[in-house]
Amino acid sequence: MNITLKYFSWIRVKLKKSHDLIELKQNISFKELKNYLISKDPVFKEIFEDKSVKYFLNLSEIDDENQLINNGDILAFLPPVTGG
Amino acid sequence: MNITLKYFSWIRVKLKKSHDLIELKQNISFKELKNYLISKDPVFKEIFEDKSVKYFLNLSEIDDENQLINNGDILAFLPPVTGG
Amino acid sequence: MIKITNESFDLETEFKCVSSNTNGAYSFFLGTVRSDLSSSNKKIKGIYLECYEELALVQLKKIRSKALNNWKLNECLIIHRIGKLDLGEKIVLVITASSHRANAIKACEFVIDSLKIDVAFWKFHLLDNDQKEMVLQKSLDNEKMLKWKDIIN
Amino acid sequence: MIKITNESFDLETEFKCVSSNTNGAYSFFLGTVRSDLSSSNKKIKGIYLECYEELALVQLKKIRSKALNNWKLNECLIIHRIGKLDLGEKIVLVITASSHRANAIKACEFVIDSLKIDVAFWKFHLLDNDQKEMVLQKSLDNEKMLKWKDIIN
Repeated sequence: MNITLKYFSWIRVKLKKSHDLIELKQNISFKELKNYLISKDPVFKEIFEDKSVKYFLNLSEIDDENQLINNGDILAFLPPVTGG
Repeated sequence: MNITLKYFSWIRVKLKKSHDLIELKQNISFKELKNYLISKDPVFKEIFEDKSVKYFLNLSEIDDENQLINNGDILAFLPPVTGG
Repeated sequence: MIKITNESFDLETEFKCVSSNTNGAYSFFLGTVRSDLSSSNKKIKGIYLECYEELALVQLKKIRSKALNNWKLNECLIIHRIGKLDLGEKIVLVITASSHRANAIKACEFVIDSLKIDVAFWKFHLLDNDQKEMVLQKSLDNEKMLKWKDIIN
Repeated sequence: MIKITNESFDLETEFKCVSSNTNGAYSFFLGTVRSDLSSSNKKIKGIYLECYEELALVQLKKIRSKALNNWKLNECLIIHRIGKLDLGEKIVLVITASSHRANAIKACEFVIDSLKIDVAFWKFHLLDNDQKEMVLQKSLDNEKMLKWKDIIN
């Protein structure tokens, strides 16, 4: 299955890209995805340790680490917003 | 001496005029002027009995009935305002 | 900037009068002629605004100074129409300009609340038969103003 | 009416979009690019606004609905710019329209307070050397938002 990761603000700057398309063999939870990403690139450890970052799956905020991620899903990484 | 009276809102409507120029022989207090006006036209009794009406002498609100009125002064009669 | 006028005004033009790079926040209040009912429950045709202009200018200057000082504004503009106005027309505009939004917003509310009970304007409904009906002051407006007494010197 | 755009807008034109004879009161909040200092105390040249547009639209719709319902507004317009903006340029406009002023004013403040902490926009200072410096969220904005929790469902 394929999922899209979208990066914003300092996370985008840090990763030097605005998005990633990743392929996985099976559905996984958000928690498992976090471990998977950290194993691929340790910079994700820093991101996930920052408690001010919010995660939105298909435009809804994730409030449960065990939430399942499905084929075609879009996961966005949102640092604290500063619009207005 | 001459003084100008300016009428607004329902007072203007009631008196059917927006101002009066009155001639007096000597300086008088606001209190004396009130009695003088009532003696000339009883409709002033109704006006002066309405506690919501404010009086401005030369653009400053009168807060003392004994305030003296001088030649050339402008006395305005202001019902509660309703702008904005 | 204070104007009492019988002509309408353009919001973008008035904004440009107070606009500056030192401001980050502007709060506007705009009052217009609402399709209202007369005391006999008939639709009004418009309003007529009477004004004691010399006094109103003095009163508006005082309110503006209080707003500028109490909320450290960079600018404050007040425009008030007089004369005959149709339904939907602009009556009053207040713009406050500040570095940050909280001050601009509070000051703007203070100016319009003050104007409603402290400035020499009188509103009349214009009725079908060309008659004028006096609009009464709202007790709510007086109560709202009391809130500011503790805040403003 | 919600717009996310990289083009500027005219206040009079936007007002006409929400204008109606049933409204008597409009409250506007306008945020502009203030001549600010970077973290190294140098004057900024402008700002850059990043946005997750699909999400921001959903978030703005929610805020707008809350404002409309809680303060019985007749209309609520929100425009937010994205991309590169020069000093003095307009960033954000909120207009609330209501029969009476108290509701319009409160609702407008709620919308801009909510937008500041709940919508997917990110601001960067543009510096002399074409570098971007991230603007940090203000803790004051978060505190200000807490005030609304008791008022809004």
